[in-house]
Amino acid sequence: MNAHLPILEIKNLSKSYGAVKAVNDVSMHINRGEIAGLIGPNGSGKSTFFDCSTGLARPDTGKVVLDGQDITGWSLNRIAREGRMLRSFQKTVTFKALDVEENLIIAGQMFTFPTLASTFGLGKLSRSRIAALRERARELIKMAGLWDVRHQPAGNLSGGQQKLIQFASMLMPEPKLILLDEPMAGINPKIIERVVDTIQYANKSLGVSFLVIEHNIDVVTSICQRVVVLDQGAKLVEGLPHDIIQDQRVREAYLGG
Amino acid sequence: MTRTITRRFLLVSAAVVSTTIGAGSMTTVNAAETIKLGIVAPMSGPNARYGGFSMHGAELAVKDINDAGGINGMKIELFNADSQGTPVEGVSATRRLIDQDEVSFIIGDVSSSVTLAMQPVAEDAEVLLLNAASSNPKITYQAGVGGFKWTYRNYPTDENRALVVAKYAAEQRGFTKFAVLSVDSDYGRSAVTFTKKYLPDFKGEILSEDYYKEGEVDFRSVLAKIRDNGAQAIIMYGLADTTPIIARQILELGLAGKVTLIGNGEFNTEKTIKAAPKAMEGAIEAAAWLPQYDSPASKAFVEKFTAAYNEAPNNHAYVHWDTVNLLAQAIKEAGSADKEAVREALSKIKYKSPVGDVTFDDHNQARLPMILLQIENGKPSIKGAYTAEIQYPAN
Amino acid sequence: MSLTDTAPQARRRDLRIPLAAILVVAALAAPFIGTRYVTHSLIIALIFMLPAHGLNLLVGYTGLLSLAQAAFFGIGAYTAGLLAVHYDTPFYVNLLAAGLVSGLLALPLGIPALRLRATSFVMCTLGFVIIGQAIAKNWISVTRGDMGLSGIPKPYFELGPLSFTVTGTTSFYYLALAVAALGTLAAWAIVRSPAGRNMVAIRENETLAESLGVPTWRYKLIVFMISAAFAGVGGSLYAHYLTVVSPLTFQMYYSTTMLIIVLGGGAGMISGTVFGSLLFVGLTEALRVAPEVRMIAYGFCLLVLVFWFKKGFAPLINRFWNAIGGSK
Amino acid sequence: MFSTLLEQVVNGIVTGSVYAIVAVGMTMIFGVLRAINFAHGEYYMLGTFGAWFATDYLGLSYEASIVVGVLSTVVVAYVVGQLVMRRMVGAPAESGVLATLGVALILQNTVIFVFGGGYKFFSGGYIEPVSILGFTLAEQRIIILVVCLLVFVGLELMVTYSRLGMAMRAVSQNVECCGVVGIDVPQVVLRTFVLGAALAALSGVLTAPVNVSVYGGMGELITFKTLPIIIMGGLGNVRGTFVAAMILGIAESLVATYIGLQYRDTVGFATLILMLMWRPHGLFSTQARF
Repeated sequence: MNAHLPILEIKNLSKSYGAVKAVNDVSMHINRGEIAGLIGPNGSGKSTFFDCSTGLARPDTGKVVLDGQDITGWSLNRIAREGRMLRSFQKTVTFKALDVEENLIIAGQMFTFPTLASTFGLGKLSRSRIAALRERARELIKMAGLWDVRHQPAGNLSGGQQKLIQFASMLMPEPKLILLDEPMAGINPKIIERVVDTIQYANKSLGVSFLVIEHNIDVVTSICQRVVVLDQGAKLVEGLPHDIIQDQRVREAYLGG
Repeated sequence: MTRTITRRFLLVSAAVVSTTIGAGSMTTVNAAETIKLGIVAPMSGPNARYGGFSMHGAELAVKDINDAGGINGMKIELFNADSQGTPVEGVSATRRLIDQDEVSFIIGDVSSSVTLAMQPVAEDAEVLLLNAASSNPKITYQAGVGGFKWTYRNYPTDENRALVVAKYAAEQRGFTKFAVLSVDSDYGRSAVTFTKKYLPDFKGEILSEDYYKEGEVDFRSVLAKIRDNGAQAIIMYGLADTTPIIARQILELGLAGKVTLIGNGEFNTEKTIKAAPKAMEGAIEAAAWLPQYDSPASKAFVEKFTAAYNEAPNNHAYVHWDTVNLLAQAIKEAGSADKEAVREALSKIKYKSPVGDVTFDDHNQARLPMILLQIENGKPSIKGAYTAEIQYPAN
Repeated sequence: MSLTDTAPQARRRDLRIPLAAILVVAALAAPFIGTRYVTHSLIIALIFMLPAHGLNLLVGYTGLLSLAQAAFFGIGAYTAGLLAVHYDTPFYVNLLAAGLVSGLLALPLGIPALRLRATSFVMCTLGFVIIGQAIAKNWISVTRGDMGLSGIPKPYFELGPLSFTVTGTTSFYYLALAVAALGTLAAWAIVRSPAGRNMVAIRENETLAESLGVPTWRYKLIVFMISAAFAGVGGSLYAHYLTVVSPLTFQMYYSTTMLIIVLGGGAGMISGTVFGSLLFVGLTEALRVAPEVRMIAYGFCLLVLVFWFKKGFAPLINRFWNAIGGSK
Repeated sequence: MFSTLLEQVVNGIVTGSVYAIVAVGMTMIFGVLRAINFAHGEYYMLGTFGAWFATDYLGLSYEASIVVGVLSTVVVAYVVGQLVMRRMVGAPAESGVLATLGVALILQNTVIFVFGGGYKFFSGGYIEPVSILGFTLAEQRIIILVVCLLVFVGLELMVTYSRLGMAMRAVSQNVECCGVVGIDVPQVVLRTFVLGAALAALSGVLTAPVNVSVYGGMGELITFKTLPIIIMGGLGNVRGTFVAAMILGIAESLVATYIGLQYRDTVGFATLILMLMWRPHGLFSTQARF
């Protein structure tokens, strides 16, 4: 693994749904240790781009290279498990019936027990590894400020708290890269701060790279080191956050969109 | 919330437990003076259409015997148990009759696979199992000298039936081209297997072979095929309630008078013939019994049954009625209701059934007269009664 | 009066161990307490417990509603029956073969079926039962068609000097108890393993599980196979106990029975399935007091279950278990 | 050769008509309730029993017995709808399976309990054969065919133009939104359910003269025939159900003719599984196209 290479490189990605070209020949990269932003008006193809990069959808053409490895066509779970690239969803999702601790343990499991057989308890004795998993889950719960509710079913908690569970979950497997789909959507400002803190902590202390889709321009400018703008399925501009918000084309795209 | 749910839970479990225990403690006091007889039959679900008649037949016989003062002064107490036509339920029903109700005699079941599963249970408990409606040859292959000492069958096997029908159809009616349309069950399949064994002797050939599933109502496709292949007779070992459907569809396809039904499936009842008189004309059937059978005992049975249940008895009703009477005579001859003694008596019995004498062979299979009839002018006309020894395969 | 608020706080003791001990003793002594009819009913409960455990893994843990259980039950019954009748193999061979054959057949059946969603999947699994019956009826050279396989010999073990045959209801009860206990243990081990947690994750939210690296497709397939193997093992007990296997083994009635056990006991709980099979058999047998209205009453019980005990009896068992657990 | 084929296709269409009338009710119920009704065939049975009772006990004409059969089923369906189906709005699939199985057991075995388990003969109807295209059919079958077409035309109109029809479409699209726009979802479920049961009963009464045998367990078989149809037709899709019923009817007829009658009951599920492998989402869109 070459430290100078980008952690993720997407080359000429295209995806059509019927006659609609949702993503048209988009290339971008994320540097190691970077927090990159992806913005664009509604319907500009951000989510499709995300889905195609993370294996939830299959791109028509193009290549996705993660840490020097071609992962085009890998399934979502394989990318997460073997590539350690995780993604969130626009809608907050947790395992609602399970408590916070279980949520986090599940998130870490496939990385502690990478083969199917080992999850069934075949092979090496796994009790100590489960204990380690639980230990890590508790640390992250503390960090996310969810300690008091750790035995509550996730579904009983507020939207913001569930969002935090989601973040904490994604940190369980010691990921290389996290793709966030509108992490600030529909949560109150207090939690926004908390989420921003968590992202920055993960980035600085744990060395996780990020790609963030976000509509909240303040958040984008405060955390992202570089921003890519999509419009009508194609890449419009790429640059530093404060340059981008001043860019005429970007303004037109948003207003005209 | 906690309280109510817990209370509800306790209530339900208490109800379940108490009914189970309650049922268990229902042992009758004067056990010595009653003969306990259990009936296992399908009483719920789709197969209830057979079980209902069985139960009524047995009930009627028990009532008559008890009204006449019982057997040597002993009354018969009847227990019924639902088999739903499935082996698991049948075995549970049998177990319950034996252990909870403490019956010494069981009559059942209609479905052969249920009877086969009941056999080892009865054998193990040394309870006399009389079968009155299953035709699977295996039941008596493995009974008597074949193994199960406590199983008896008072019902004809398919082999005799198949032979009688094939012989008559070929020799008296001159049929040589046959089509098979029988029920897809051990009864239909084995009767046809036996027919195939005998047909070459009569220069007969089978042009097409179809089996219908229980509850089938659409025979037009098969009948059209039979119309086109030119068969003279349809070999039908079927279910009683399907015969009128097939007869009507024969009529519908304009086949009436061109093709004749032969086999078994209550061709002879008034209602069946009325459903499609033209199609039923000339049909040949080998039956263990028919309602029009001209004997005082049989006529009295039909009359009483119709009066009691508001519907005419069918074959299942008759065989169960008859089997209760057979058992009663065996008990009378044994002089006691002791199972062992009754079993001895049954093996040696010469029972006068309404259709003729019944004896048992060394496989505990009844030698029953098979009545051959032909529908003539909308009425069954009896062409003879045949009894044949069953040949058992060498084990 | 509720069990939770009877004993005063200070005097609470953990009654779980004594209760568990009593239950174990009761299970072992059952044949000597009740009549043979009771023993028989318990055997039926134990036989159905195995496919129900399998179904619980599928419905309760992985969230896949399946009616195919009777098909695999039937396949297991035929496998064990055919081996016993034709090759006179010892019981454990039949049992393992039944589980293996059912489990392996679930692979080609599961691959197309598991691609389907919700209702289509349910109907597809029901189709397996219907088609299984048609095969059992028409593949006469192997299954003997409607004649069925009868006279399946009593289970025997061939362990050198320790060879013995299981005869009689009581002995069979212990055999069934041992198999069911092992099955329960296996099911318990599965749900307690990380795999069990992954199954629950799939039930709760398949896409989220997928995004966290859980290979959901492979899990579903494996659980489908395991559940079939459980059904197959149950089928082998069934074949040996009833001594007859006929195409009737493939019927929706058995599939729904297993579903009722799982849902009635409480889906997603091992103890729920154990309790459910006892409850179900207890109920159907208790209703025999009135044969004429038995199935009507049974139908009403199903409605009561659906509307008043939505989660089955599992929450009650849990609460009871915790209530007697004493104060910390 | 060709005439045999044509005859079998016509046979299949007649059989398909019977299935279609039963299945369309089931599929509409699925559309609004998202639950498979395992008791649907029981309403077919109830209709037949009602008509049998009317002709046999009350001595009414066949025409009058159609009315008695359908109305008595409507009454039963209304009670079941009030007590059970209404309460199943939003319930998980498992509950739906158990509750409708419970209803099936109750209905079937109550009829057996009241009328006795034995089979009855249905007399009445128009069973005389008529000749068309060189082969013969019972008049009753032509009636079935005509009624089936009328039912489907009527349903199309009702679903498109009537208030209930529009409400049904709305409920099947999105249950949550209905509450907001003031549609009483349980009421729509109840009405759809009663309508579906009435159609099943109508199908039962119409086929009684040609099927002759009447017994408590007859509904179960119809339920099993219709289950694959409603899946193939795209759950909740009325036109799709019609086409699927015809396909199944014809396929059954051809299998019975050229392969063997014993495989007939397997055709439905076998076709279904093959179709699902080819198109996992059904032949027709599940988006309720009422």
